[in-house]
Amino acid sequence: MSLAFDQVEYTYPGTKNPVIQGLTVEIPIAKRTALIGQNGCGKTTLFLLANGLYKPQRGTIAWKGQTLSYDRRSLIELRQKVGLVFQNPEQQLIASTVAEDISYGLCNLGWTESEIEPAIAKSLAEFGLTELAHHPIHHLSLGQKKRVSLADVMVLKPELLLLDEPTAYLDPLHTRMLAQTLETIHANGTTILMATHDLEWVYRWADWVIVLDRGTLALEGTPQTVFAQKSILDHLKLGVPLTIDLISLLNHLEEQHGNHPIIHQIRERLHPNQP
Amino acid sequence: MSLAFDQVEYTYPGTKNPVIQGLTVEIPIAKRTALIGQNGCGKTTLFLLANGLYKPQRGTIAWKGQTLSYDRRSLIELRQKVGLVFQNPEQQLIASTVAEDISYGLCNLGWTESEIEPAIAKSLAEFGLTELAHHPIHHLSLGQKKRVSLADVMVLKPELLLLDEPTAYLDPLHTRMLAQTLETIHANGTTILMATHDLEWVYRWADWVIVLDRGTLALEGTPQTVFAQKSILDHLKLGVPLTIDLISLLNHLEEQHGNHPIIHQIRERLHPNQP
Amino acid sequence: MRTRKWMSLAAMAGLSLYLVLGSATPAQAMHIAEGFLPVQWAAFWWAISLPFFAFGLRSLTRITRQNPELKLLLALAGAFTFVLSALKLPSVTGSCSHPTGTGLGAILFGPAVMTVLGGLVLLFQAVLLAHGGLTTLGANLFSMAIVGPFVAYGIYHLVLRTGNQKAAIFLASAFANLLTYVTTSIQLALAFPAATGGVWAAFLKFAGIFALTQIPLAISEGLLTVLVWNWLQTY
Amino acid sequence: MHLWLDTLSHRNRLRQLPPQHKLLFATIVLLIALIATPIIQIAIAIWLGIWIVIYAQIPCRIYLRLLSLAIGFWLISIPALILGIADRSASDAVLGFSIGSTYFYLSQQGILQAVVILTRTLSTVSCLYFVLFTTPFTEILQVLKQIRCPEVLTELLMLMYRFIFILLSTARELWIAQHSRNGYRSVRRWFYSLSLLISQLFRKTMENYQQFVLSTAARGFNGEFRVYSPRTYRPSRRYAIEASLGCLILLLISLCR
Repeated sequence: MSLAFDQVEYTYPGTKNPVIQGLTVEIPIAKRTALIGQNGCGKTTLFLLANGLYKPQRGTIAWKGQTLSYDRRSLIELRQKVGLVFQNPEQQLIASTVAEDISYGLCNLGWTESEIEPAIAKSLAEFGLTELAHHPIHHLSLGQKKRVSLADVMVLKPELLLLDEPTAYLDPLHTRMLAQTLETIHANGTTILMATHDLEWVYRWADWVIVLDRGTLALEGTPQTVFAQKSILDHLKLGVPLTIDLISLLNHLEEQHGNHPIIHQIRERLHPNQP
Repeated sequence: MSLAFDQVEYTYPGTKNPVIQGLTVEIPIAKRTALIGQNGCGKTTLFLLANGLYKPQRGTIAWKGQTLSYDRRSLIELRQKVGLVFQNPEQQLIASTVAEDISYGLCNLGWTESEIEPAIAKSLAEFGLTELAHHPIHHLSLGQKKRVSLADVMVLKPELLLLDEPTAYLDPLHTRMLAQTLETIHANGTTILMATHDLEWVYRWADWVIVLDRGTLALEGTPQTVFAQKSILDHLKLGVPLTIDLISLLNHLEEQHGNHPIIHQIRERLHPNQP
Repeated sequence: MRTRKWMSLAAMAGLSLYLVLGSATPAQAMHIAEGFLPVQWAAFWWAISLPFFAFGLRSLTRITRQNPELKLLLALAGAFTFVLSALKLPSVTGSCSHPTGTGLGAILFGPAVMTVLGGLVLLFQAVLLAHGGLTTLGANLFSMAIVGPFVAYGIYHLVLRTGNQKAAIFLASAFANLLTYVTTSIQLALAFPAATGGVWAAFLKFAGIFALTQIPLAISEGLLTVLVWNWLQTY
Repeated sequence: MHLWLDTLSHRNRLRQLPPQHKLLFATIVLLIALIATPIIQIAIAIWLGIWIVIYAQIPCRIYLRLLSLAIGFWLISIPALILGIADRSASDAVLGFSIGSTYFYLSQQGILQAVVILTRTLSTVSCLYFVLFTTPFTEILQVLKQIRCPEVLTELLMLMYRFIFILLSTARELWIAQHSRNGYRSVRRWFYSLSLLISQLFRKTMENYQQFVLSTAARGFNGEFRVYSPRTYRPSRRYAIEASLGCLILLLISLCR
């Protein structure tokens, strides 16, 4: 596994109830993992813990088997391996132009100019930002800002990428573009953990699903096994995606009518990518 | 109709290209109308124009047949009839507690305390906020903030309610709760115009759909007629909701196989609310 | 008869042109415009202001070295001040102007740090809004980022001894605003003394003209700062 | 509240020239303008007006509007400069009348001063506006770094530039949302609404602070806000020749007078 939480508890200073309580979960390596749950179930806190930005009051977090020690050096190392893209790009971008913003993480690592320059050029090209390189951040659209915030983190070549609701406010086109970008990132071997409310997306995209409920692990598994637990998901007020609903109906119908061509054709429509 | 745009053009000061160009569209009265389109197609600008917050450089906007004159008095009147709930409650909530925030609009209209008090109590009860009345806004969860931002506007009893992507960042439970609230508002005779990217929601919720493309009207009609224009929607990079896709498949299969019970059952699952 | 009619028409046209062009200006009335001061006075005020700025910079460097995250806070505070200065305030004369926000800043961050922040804010006002100028930056720095904050800080702590915090905040921010404009008038009077009556006569004239807009504004800023402070208390 | 100067500076036709050249040019002309005679100052204002409106393609209307801002300040100072009040009569009175024992007059020295100030303002303001219209702040910042401005200042300037636009858009959003609920209707509500807006803006500023502490730490913040800007520029020989020849001529005329 890449990142492992063991009995982690975190309470925000000044509040009573822990946001994360006794959470034990592992992020499987090189997979597309989706994190789902109610608003306020602790998704964002989990990300901040995973990046070493918060220190749990109880329990331990381990990166590749090594428990985090929270000293400066190990934190810097962790944050290179674990990249975090925040929900709101407005609160992540700090420099005055796109290229400068992408260079920030590299400058922090002490890279020299001759090393930084090609890395930025490559990253700009990868995320389709080359033409915007010298534009000020405040001239960008939301979709562009989101791309910059992703490029910011990917330029550091993290092994685990944490994404906090990247599709919110995005139209279908930009959502598809994001999906393509993530596909490339995944193909290059980066582990991805994404928090989202879009269950249809989870079903189509994820290899692994983690369901949080009030700071604890409610369910985990492949989308098929997780979404098969309809009663639990209904109890958590999450429900299941329409596709899953239809597939279970189709399975049911198949038992009655056998493998009818209608069932076959509808199944195919629901899984356009599978043979 | 309630609100009518006639050949409206709007360009942001300091920019070259108009965001809204030659837009002619009417918002049908007492209906649930959805507004869809790419990011940057002018949805938010249309809302600000509808509320009289921006003044078009060309063309006219009319409320119930009366052209807006943009003098102080008529604007105050318009903003009472046309309520606008912003995309992000963070940009709308202004006072320190829930009750104060809901009273803000009424105070601006010059209501006396004895008039305001019962109105607020009623509004708090309607939106399930009574217990939170004196809570500071910044302690609320996102779902609660969104409810307050809706109560803010509904307390003014608008005839037309404009909603800018109300479901963004909301989990399935809160999305369902929002749908119920909107159902009550609709049942009381308020016209609703909602901008959203969730096509599945549009299909299930709307009576009327308006599709914007780069500031002009691309399509309008009932969800059935609009989503039947698959090639146009694909060209606009919007696509159609999965349900529509399946229904057209079912229609196609029906031609081949006749009204098979499988088709009937799947159809029923896709339209759980219809007999 | 005819000439008198023409004269009065011309006078009216001149006056209205004056009012139209002049009314846009109170928003930046406290900034001495670029090129307004003769070279020697521009240089003089630079020379006076720089030591204060350097002193502020030293204490700022010391604080941020201990706690580098503070740079984010200071930059945000500076941006906040800038945005406040871009907001419009209704004044009694009917024209609009802005709160300077230096009073609040000085109370929250201390006057030395506010001098540096004020300097950066003035630079942004020159670059993004074309308020003030570069040669006159020294003079504007003195009136707005040195006199303003130090006066606010001093008055706040003096009045606070009486135990009335609201009065302290009102007086601090109102007087910071007021003394900024008095300083600007002094700077202009020193540069352009009247032929008869000298610097003092010139000061009275400049102060008299700016008083029209600045006294109501100073009061407005005082009241507004108290309102904001009240809100911050409840939060 | 729209910072159109910033927008225009990113779009002007002299954008590709190295910012160092533009700043140097403006500084030299500014220094000449400070010591030159009124006629040369007017010539400078016209010459730089050509640079701004024709070479940089800044709309004339916008340039004139900005010029009127500087002239406005000059106008409201005129009464203080040219009107005088004295006990009896004044030596440099051009025109005057007395009411009782007070003598009101137009001062000759004041009128001269007003003219001198006007031409100086026009010429130096043109230099300033040339920089504002042709050099985006991001590039001014790069030059500041090159000339070894203290690092803490350039860091603060970079962050402030970004934060100004964040807070400005927050303020604009709140302002619009308040208007949609009829805030700012009367003077009293105006005051109340503005105080709410400032307070909310302050709270958002603090929220942004907490978020930026987290997001910069996540990107490996090590105590400094250093970034690298790989921008390359295209110097133009035609503009360089016009600039240096012009400066030379102005300087010669000023010195040989």
